[in-house]
Amino acid sequence: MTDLAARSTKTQRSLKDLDLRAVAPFVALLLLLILGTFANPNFLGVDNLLNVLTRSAFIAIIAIGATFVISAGGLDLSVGSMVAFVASLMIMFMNSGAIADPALMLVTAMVLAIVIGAACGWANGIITTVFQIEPFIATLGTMGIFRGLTTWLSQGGAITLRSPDLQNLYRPAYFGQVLGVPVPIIIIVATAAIGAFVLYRTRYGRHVIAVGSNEDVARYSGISVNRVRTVTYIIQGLCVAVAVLLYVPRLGSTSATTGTLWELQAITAVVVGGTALRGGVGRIWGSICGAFILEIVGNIMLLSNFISEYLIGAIQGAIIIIAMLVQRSLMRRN
Amino acid sequence: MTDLAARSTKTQRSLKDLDLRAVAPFVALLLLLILGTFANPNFLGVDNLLNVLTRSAFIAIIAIGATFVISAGGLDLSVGSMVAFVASLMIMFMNSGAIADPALMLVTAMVLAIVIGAACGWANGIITTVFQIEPFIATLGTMGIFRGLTTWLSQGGAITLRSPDLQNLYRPAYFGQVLGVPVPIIIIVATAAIGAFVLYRTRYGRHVIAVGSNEDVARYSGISVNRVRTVTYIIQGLCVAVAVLLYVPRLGSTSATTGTLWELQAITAVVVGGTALRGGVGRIWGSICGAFILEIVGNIMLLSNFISEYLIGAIQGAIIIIAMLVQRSLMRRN
Amino acid sequence: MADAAATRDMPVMQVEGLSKSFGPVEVLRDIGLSFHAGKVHAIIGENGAGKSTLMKILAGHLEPTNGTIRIDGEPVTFTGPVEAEARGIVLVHQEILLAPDLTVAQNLFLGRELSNGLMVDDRVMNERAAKAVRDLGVKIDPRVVVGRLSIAQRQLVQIARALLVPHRVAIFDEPTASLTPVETEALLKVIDDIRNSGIAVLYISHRLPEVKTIADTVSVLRDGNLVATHPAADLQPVDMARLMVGRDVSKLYPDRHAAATRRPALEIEDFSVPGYASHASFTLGKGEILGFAGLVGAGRTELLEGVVGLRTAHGAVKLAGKPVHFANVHDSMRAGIVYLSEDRKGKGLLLQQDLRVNLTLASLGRFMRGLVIDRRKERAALDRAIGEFDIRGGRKEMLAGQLSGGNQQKLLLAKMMMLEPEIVVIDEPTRGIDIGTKEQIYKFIARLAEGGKSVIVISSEMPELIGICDRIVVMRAGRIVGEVTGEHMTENEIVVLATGATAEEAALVAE
Amino acid sequence: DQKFTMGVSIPAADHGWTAGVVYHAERVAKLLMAEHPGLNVIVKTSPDAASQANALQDLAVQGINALVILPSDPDPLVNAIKQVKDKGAFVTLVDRAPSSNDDSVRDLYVAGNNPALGAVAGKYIKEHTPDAQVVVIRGLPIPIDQQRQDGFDKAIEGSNVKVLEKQFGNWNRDDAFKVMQDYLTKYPKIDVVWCQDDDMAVGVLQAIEQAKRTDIQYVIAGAGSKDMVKKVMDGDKLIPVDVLYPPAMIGTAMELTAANLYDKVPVRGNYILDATLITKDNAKDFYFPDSPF
Ligand SMILES: Nc1ncnc2c1ncn2[C@@H]1O[C@H](COP(=O)(O)OP(=O)(O)OP(=O)(O)O)[C@@H](O)[C@H]1O
Ligand SMILES: Nc1ncnc2c1ncn2[C@@H]1O[C@H](COP(=O)(O)OP(=O)(O)OP(=O)(O)O)[C@@H](O)[C@H]1O
Ligand SMILES: [Mg+2]
Ligand SMILES: [Mg+2]
Repeated sequence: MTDLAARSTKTQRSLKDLDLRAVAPFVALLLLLILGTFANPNFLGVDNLLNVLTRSAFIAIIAIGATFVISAGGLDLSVGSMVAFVASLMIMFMNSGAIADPALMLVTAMVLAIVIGAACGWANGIITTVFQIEPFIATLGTMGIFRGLTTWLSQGGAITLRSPDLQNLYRPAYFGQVLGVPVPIIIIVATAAIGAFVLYRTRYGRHVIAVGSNEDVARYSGISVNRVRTVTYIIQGLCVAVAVLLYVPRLGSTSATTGTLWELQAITAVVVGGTALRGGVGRIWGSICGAFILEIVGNIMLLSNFISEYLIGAIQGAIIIIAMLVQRSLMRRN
Repeated sequence: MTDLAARSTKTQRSLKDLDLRAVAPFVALLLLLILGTFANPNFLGVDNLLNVLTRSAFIAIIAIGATFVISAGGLDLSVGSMVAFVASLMIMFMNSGAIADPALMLVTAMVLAIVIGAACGWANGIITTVFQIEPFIATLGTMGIFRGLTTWLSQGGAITLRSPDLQNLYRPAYFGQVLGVPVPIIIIVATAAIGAFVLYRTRYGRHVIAVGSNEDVARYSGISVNRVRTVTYIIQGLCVAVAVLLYVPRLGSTSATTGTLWELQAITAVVVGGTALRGGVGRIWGSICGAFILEIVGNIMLLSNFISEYLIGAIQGAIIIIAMLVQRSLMRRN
Repeated sequence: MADAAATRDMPVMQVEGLSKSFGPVEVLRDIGLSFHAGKVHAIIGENGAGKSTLMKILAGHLEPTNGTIRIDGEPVTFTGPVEAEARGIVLVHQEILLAPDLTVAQNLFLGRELSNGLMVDDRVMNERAAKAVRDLGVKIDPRVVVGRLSIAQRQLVQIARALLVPHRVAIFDEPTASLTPVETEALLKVIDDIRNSGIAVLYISHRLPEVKTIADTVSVLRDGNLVATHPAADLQPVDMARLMVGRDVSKLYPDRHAAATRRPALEIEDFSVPGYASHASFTLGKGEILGFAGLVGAGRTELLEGVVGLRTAHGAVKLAGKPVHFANVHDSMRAGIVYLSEDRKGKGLLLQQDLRVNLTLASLGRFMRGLVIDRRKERAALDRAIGEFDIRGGRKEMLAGQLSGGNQQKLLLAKMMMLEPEIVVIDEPTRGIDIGTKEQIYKFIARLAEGGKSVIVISSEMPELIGICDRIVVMRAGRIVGEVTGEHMTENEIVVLATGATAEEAALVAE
Repeated sequence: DQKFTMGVSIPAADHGWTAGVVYHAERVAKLLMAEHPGLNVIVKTSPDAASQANALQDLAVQGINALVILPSDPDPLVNAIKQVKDKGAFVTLVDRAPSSNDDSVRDLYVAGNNPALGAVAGKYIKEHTPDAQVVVIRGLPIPIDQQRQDGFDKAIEGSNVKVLEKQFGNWNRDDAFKVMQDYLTKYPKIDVVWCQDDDMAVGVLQAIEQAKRTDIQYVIAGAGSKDMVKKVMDGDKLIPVDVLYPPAMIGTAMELTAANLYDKVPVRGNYILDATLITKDNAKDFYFPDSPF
């Protein structure tokens, strides 16, 4: 009887199948790169590509957190305003002069940002899980709350890092390079690697996928669904904080409009990267690729000089749809 | 033998339970009304309430369409920019002077708006169903496209209805009253009644719920899932067009900012009204109630004297979360 | 039985040279069968033999890779189930295929709503739905949303839905798997009526006595091949089992060393699950196999879900004499109790994930190497589980949802056993399981008990409870109404307790 | 003629005034390129500060000799502007000044006068309706809005003019309509509305008309859109004046920058345009019927 069970396993085919899904966003990226070279000869320059990768850092890092939230069947619309909120508090703390030594001040401020980010994420998690409010509405609510608090903190104006010492000390965190690679790119890769490790290799990551696939099955398997979901929101908060750590040295200032619509961009990056919004699938590297795609679309628009600036939005929209079409047709081919 | 097997199912319990769900948003509305009377004595005045109801018309009418889309398991993020697009085309047509007679011109323009709205919705439907792109991304793409086209049409500025004749003729469509009831309120009720009839009483409405509840079952039952979904997007487009018919006479002009974030408001109204984002449940009257709730929250903020203008966003966010909490606790009580 | 129906020589439906592959895996090979009006044709076979696949092909849900289907001698190809239904072929699926948010009546008439003018006529549909369900011997309010029904009730709704279509061939894929004897009896009566009205019935079941009762012809599938077709009269259940499994299945139920210790492993006192079960008290001895009998809706599932912390409940729970409280199922798992849900698709397995992920989901702690999940160890465990539980599928990388129903059950069993529990609660352990595997599962349960573990079996199959349990608790309408042991463990006594009927009425049912 | 490239970075046309900026930038770009055959002007629009920083990088990649920038939000863009300047480009900053607006950031600063926009409106109200009860509709909570508000507050300081309330109308007509409706509900007597922006005035006027309120004496908006200038010209009672804050300043800045490139008139430092009060008398000077704004 048992020998019947030992049938041939066709590993190859299933791997190919799987790969194609994971590879699809990268193919879309490649097509865009080719398109870009036609738009402007400078496009494929190292400088330009490094620029684009570097500035995709915010969305890419936020998208890593969003991948966790979405794979677990959640959604977080508050990340954009969370960036503004965390960044504002961080700059206000640095402006407070509570610590005299600039280096110590900077480190404390960074830790503070991380703690606040985690706390904001935790709040989102609790509202959606314990109070069982649809993530869409819950995080739309906290989006309003974070944005409102930021406006209030800034009294409608900007919050700007005042100390030039701190500014100079902190600047390299965004503008610096290590072995010719801009720091933000290193941070993207490092964050994604950690994210991928947690999602694919650890028990918690397996639980995330289980919860996103079928909440009941997860619960009946002894997984604390609420805890797993809440932690995905905390991870999202941490990723937002990491993005803030890069954002503050870049612009040195925030206002009530910082990070508007980043939530939509992050979610778009995640979906373009192959993660399904219904949960149960998570592709960290795909999300990074999605963030690159979004940034490159904008870059091509800017570099190509034949598109009316009024139409940029329309063409960006069209390109995203086409990128998804490329993906779909690749997947269906398999 | 047969009678042995025949055991009573708990019908009563489930029916009562159902009612409570449908009633919950109205309870939240009631609580808000009570809150409002504390905020300002003018709040409960007929004038103020009529104002609030009247201006909720756009979101309410769009939310009716969104209820169809969402119950069928879809999502439409493009409605806000669709409003801008359809309204711009409508005004441009009226400015073109193609028809001399104002009344005939107005009627033709209205028909045109409806046709364009339906066409935009149809486009959304085709992209999500035939090309199978996640609604979130597909309609985010068309949102960019409609917005971009509007910006391009208006060259970034405003498109204003020029003919004073037409303006005067059309004005009552928003500002007029019938037996003391503002026209927009009548239109809300009429559209909702039609929507409710279609969703609850017709075969098509039944199919919408079935598709949202379980796509496979719907397909096996001989329902053309793609067709049903596409039609929900067309209905959404029609509702957007109806909203435009009310919008144009109000300010007589559109700009690139017309309708920004209306999609989030419409979806919020739908969810606050008790429709689940996963599909399979649709509550037309709940969505209308949700739109009222959103508008009343803003109204209370403005009428109350103790809130800093910087904090309004934060408090709106908090109130929406609380409204959902009220709902949830009512439902869980059952 | 068969001669009561009209017999015609011309088969209503025929298949010739039919085969089906999923990718490289061939699950049906060169099947040739004919089905006649007024006959019940049973298809039996082990889990994964290809029965459901064959039925899905007949009903237009799947396309055959090769072969022809003929209706009234004329070859047909279906573009989908709707077209098959139009030709009079209806299929009651093994899985529940209903829209959970619609009411019973709305589901019954989905895609073929009755309308007066523009409006759907809910009043008439509700009436007709009520009647259709009543004809199956149950009373379900047609206005109730299907998501609120128990699995058994959903199964009945599904049957009612199929039978509402004018049909010439009615296919039932394990319709009785989640039904209790009472409902089974009623359903078999319905099928008999259908046959007598000149319909060709195809019937799949793992309950061989049932097959013996109802079928005119029996075909046996083994591993995708048609191995035999015989008149039912010529076959006894034992013969059927032998044809299916390819060996003798002489004794289904294992010998029990009756001497279970009376030392209590689990004591439940005055335990209530609001809305479902109230004031339940029972004790499970160490090394004991305790059965739970009752009709559908008796609240057995909910009571035990309450005990393991899956539902809000109150009452006293003692584990090996010590009072415990399980706030959630994680607590009870750590305390050594596992619960296997009856709803293996909805609550047991992640259908979109592969076998390995499913197998280790509840016991990942055992597969950690530091922070990392040891995939090699997982794969080794999967190999072992495939052997031990005889899980049959095409390849190890397949998704759990692609396993046949019975093999899903085995995978769920394997998944929970990974936790090496002290107390196992199995809800409907052999629902949809073939007879060979059943034997294995019984043996497995008996071995657990012999190894000092305690087992609670909730089952709607009374012979199974009687065959393997030391003691049977009977529930009715959320209350424990009695307990039978020893020679009192007869279907008769259980039915008396379960229904509250008189002994004579019960005898009729249990006969 | 020498070959030069001038990059122009401006906010996307997300409301009337910025649309005017885009219009004038395009208009002047064409003029300049016709005037100097060697000059290439690249105009880029961005929806927010972060993407404008990206746009600056992209312009820098294409190699520019001069940058004219109207930042959507000045402080966050300082670093990005400095980067361009450090590469040797001539930088002209338009309209919106960061907190430290000095030579390290830009070579030339061309601006409308935001505080003055508020101050002129405040002064007009103080002079014409000394005891007015005023409601204020602000724009978005960003610094220029704050500067206008501060200018206004300073101008009416010590007078009898009373501000009943301030709320944000997001430079959006629909939001301004709502805010005004609620003001009208809340306050039985309003003398003057200061709504800071012509776009929002459209909504305000409709709300007043709908309520049929006669207590409102006039509305002061600002910017100088063609619709509002027309109303001033026609002697509309509710719009007696408008405060100029011309989107055409971007054109001025581009012309000055081109002049710098071709060494005609080296201009550095500050170049502040007045917040002129548009009245019936001078309105025709500020009326551009072809502009989208
Ligand atoms: N979609 C699919 N993809 C791959 N393999 C599949 C798929 N569906 C079924 N199979 C395989 O086909 C074989 C036959 O499955 P089928 O469901 O027909 O078995 P069955 O005889 O009905 O078994 P059971 O008694 O357990 O219901 C199984 O090995 C199953 O794993
Ligand atoms: N989600 C639900 N909401 C309300 N009632 C429900 C729900 N699910 C099931 N019920 C009802 O609860 C009762 C008990 O359910 P169930 O049939 O699962 O009991 P059971 O004793 O486990 O029976 P079996 O094991 O034979 O299926 C039934 O009357 C059923 O209709
Ligand atoms: Mg089967
Ligand atoms: Mg049960």
